[in-house]
Amino acid sequence: MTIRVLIFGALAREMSCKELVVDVCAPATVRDVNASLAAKFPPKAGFFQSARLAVNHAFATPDAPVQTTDEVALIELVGGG
Amino acid sequence: MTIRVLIFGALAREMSCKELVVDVCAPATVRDVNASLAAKFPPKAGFFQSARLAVNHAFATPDAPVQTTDEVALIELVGGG
Amino acid sequence: MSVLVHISPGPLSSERLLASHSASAAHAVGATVVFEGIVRANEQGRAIRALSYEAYEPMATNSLTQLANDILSKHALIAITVEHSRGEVATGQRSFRLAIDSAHRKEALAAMDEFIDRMKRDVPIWKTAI
Amino acid sequence: MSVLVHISPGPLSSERLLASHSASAAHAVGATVVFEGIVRANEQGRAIRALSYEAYEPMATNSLTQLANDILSKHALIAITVEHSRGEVATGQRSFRLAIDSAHRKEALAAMDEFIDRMKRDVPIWKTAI
Repeated sequence: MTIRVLIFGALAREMSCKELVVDVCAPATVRDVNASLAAKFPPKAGFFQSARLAVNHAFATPDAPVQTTDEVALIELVGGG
Repeated sequence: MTIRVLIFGALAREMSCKELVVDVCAPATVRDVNASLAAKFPPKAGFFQSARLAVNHAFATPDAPVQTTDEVALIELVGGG
Repeated sequence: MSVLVHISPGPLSSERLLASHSASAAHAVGATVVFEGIVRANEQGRAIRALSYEAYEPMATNSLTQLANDILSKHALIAITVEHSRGEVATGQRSFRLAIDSAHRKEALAAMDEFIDRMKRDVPIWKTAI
Repeated sequence: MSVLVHISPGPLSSERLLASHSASAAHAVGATVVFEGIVRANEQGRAIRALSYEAYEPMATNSLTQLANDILSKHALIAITVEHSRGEVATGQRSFRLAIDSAHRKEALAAMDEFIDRMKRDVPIWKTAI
């Protein structure tokens, strides 16, 4: 199934887009999404492997389930304020 | 010689006055003033022995000289603000 | 106990928003601490004209509200008001304000430091120098 | 670098006094922290109507000024403004305000905490509940 991952800030500028799309096998977890992102973008594999993901506006643990209808976002902060 | 020591706050209320007067032998130091206060008011001897004194609007060390023309003040604070 | 969170476009006004709290709570306030973050003319050594803030809504508002409630309980505070800009804020202008009402100073200062550290780590707002 | 100290009769106004500093210093301000001390309706468990503040002048102003200059240098701040009441201040009203302008937050918060601790220990101002 297809998962869309919203991205922001410097990452969105670097990737020249507002979301990344990955395919994962159902049933999928947050860990699977991280792994798919890492596999799809090898130069940034380490970053994507450990990047924090939010599901439906809340940070999710690696074991949390993800469905194609969920709003998934990659939240890497470098110091806001 | 006579040294006048200004007092404030709860101490002034307790002593029902705004200054204490002590006699010390010239040349005198801040330590001598503390000792004279302690001798003159035995119930509070411990307090006066170690009370902080300011001479001419600055805290003074025990060895600092004191003259009869100096403005001496006893500054014991319990938490202002 | 009261929390108010507000994310709004452009620079913050000079007047802080006030979280409502009961009259009895107001009588207990002994310390108010207000922190304002201002856009500096230099960002990491480079001269800038403005910062642009991107917030991921509604997660940004949700997580600021949760953070404020958490800090309020943990430090036994009376009220927290959080204001954050989105969009462009020129140098010299305010982009963030955190106001804490508390019975005592020490809790208010500790809460302020912890709030801002956790906000920078967990609240999805990004800034870009322009 | 700028310091302003002001001891005045009765409660402080809601508007803070502003220490003047140069335009170049103003551009470096990234954090402003304002602390206000407010007279609470209870002092050590006892209901009160007001606090009365007695300052030993000119030592109080001198020592606040020295303290502000010392904290300003130590924490590399941009400006400090200190306002303190003397005489009577009713419950719910402000008796003390400390405003710190700094490049960064951490110094400003550390400076604020240290300033107030040292003030309570060393600045000759006494309060009486009435």
